[in-house]
Amino acid sequence: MIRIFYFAGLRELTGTAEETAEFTGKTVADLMQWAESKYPGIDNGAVRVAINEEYALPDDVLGEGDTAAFIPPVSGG
Amino acid sequence: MIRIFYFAGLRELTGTAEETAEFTGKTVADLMQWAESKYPGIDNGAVRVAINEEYALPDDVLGEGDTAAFIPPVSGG
Amino acid sequence: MMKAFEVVSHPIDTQVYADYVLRPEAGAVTVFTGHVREWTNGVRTLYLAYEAYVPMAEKKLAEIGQEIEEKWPGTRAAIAHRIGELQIGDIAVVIAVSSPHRRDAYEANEYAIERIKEMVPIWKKEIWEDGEEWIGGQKKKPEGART
Amino acid sequence: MMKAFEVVSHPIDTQVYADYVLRPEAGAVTVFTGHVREWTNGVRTLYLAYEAYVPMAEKKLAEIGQEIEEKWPGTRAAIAHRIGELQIGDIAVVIAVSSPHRRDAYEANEYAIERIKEMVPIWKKEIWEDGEEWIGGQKKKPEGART
Repeated sequence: MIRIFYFAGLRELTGTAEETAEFTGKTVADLMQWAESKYPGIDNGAVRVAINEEYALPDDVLGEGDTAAFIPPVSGG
Repeated sequence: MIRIFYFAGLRELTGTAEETAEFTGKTVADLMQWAESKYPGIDNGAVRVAINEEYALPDDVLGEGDTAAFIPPVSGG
Repeated sequence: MMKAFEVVSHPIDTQVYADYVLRPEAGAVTVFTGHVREWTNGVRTLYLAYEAYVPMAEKKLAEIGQEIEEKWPGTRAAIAHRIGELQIGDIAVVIAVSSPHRRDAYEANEYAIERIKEMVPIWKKEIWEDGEEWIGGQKKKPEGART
Repeated sequence: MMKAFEVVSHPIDTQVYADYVLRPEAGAVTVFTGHVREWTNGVRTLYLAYEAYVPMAEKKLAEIGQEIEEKWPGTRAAIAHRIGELQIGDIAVVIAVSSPHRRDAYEANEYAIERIKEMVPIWKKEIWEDGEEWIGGQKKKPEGART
């Protein structure tokens, strides 16, 4: 199982801040595809995924207990 | 009569912070020449003269009651 | 006790961060504060709401601090970003940088705010009289050439 | 009551100047502080003594403020310089600049310190263990190219 976080506009799109799913051994690309089918529009080309608080690449593989976060374009400052 | 101020290293060179002298109608260049003969070394090429709190040119003419100041290279900040 | 790179939910006291970076060898300190502005492109903001992925944001702020100390040796930095509801004039972010010489303190400070806007997971929602919107992708807005 | 451009003989409270420049349309505030440094070119400073031609210095500081508001419209500036004996770490000068956008706040602030070092009649004497000297002509030292 992994934990998945949604922030800002994506939290409003998904209607949830956090959920868990079975993605151990799968890739970030798989996760994105799953999210897009569950929450159409989330994969809008501007969203990044972080694994365990580091930006991840599409081919990165998720491990048991990992934390994934969908990061929309940031606007701090 | 005009008032003449000396600051920082020039005050230490002249041994005085302030004096008065008869320069009404004369130029800044005249004042500098007088100061150099009274305090050798004061006209070292780096000193500026201010009249009434504005930097002055050598040809500027002093008026009665003016304030002249010998300004060594500044080092504020 | 403050952390040198932190996300906070209380008003920011800039002095804490300026004091943190000061050392006997530092001749220059720059403190940048980003404030909630009332007007942006002709639209009046009532207030802002900031949200962060806090642990990742603090990690990324610390990374920016490390980048700065590598790029400008002898500097020291501290950064804090506030989250929650902020009113007009409130400080959203503070960046303090000290260095022996002033140029580095300016350059490193400006570098920090640019990097924050690129990669620190913090989001701003603008609330206007007639609506609200999460702001994103700000770094794509033209801001003049980098020096 | 502070003046926006002043020479003071007491410790500088930076908040006063930061508050002065803040307005609802200002999204960015930069505060630069110049501090007494312990080591300069390998020589240990015990303390500094600053002297100013006070009325002219305040006039010149105000002129710098005007130059800034003309060069970077929408900015507001405040500057204070301290005179007298200063210890290591003490603030000698504070420059606060606010502007709608951050780039102007950085640029205008750095412009101010360069101008102060060029033309404001304030002088620094360094006191070391084995002597003392009035410092002058600092702007001729290489500091890297102006941006």
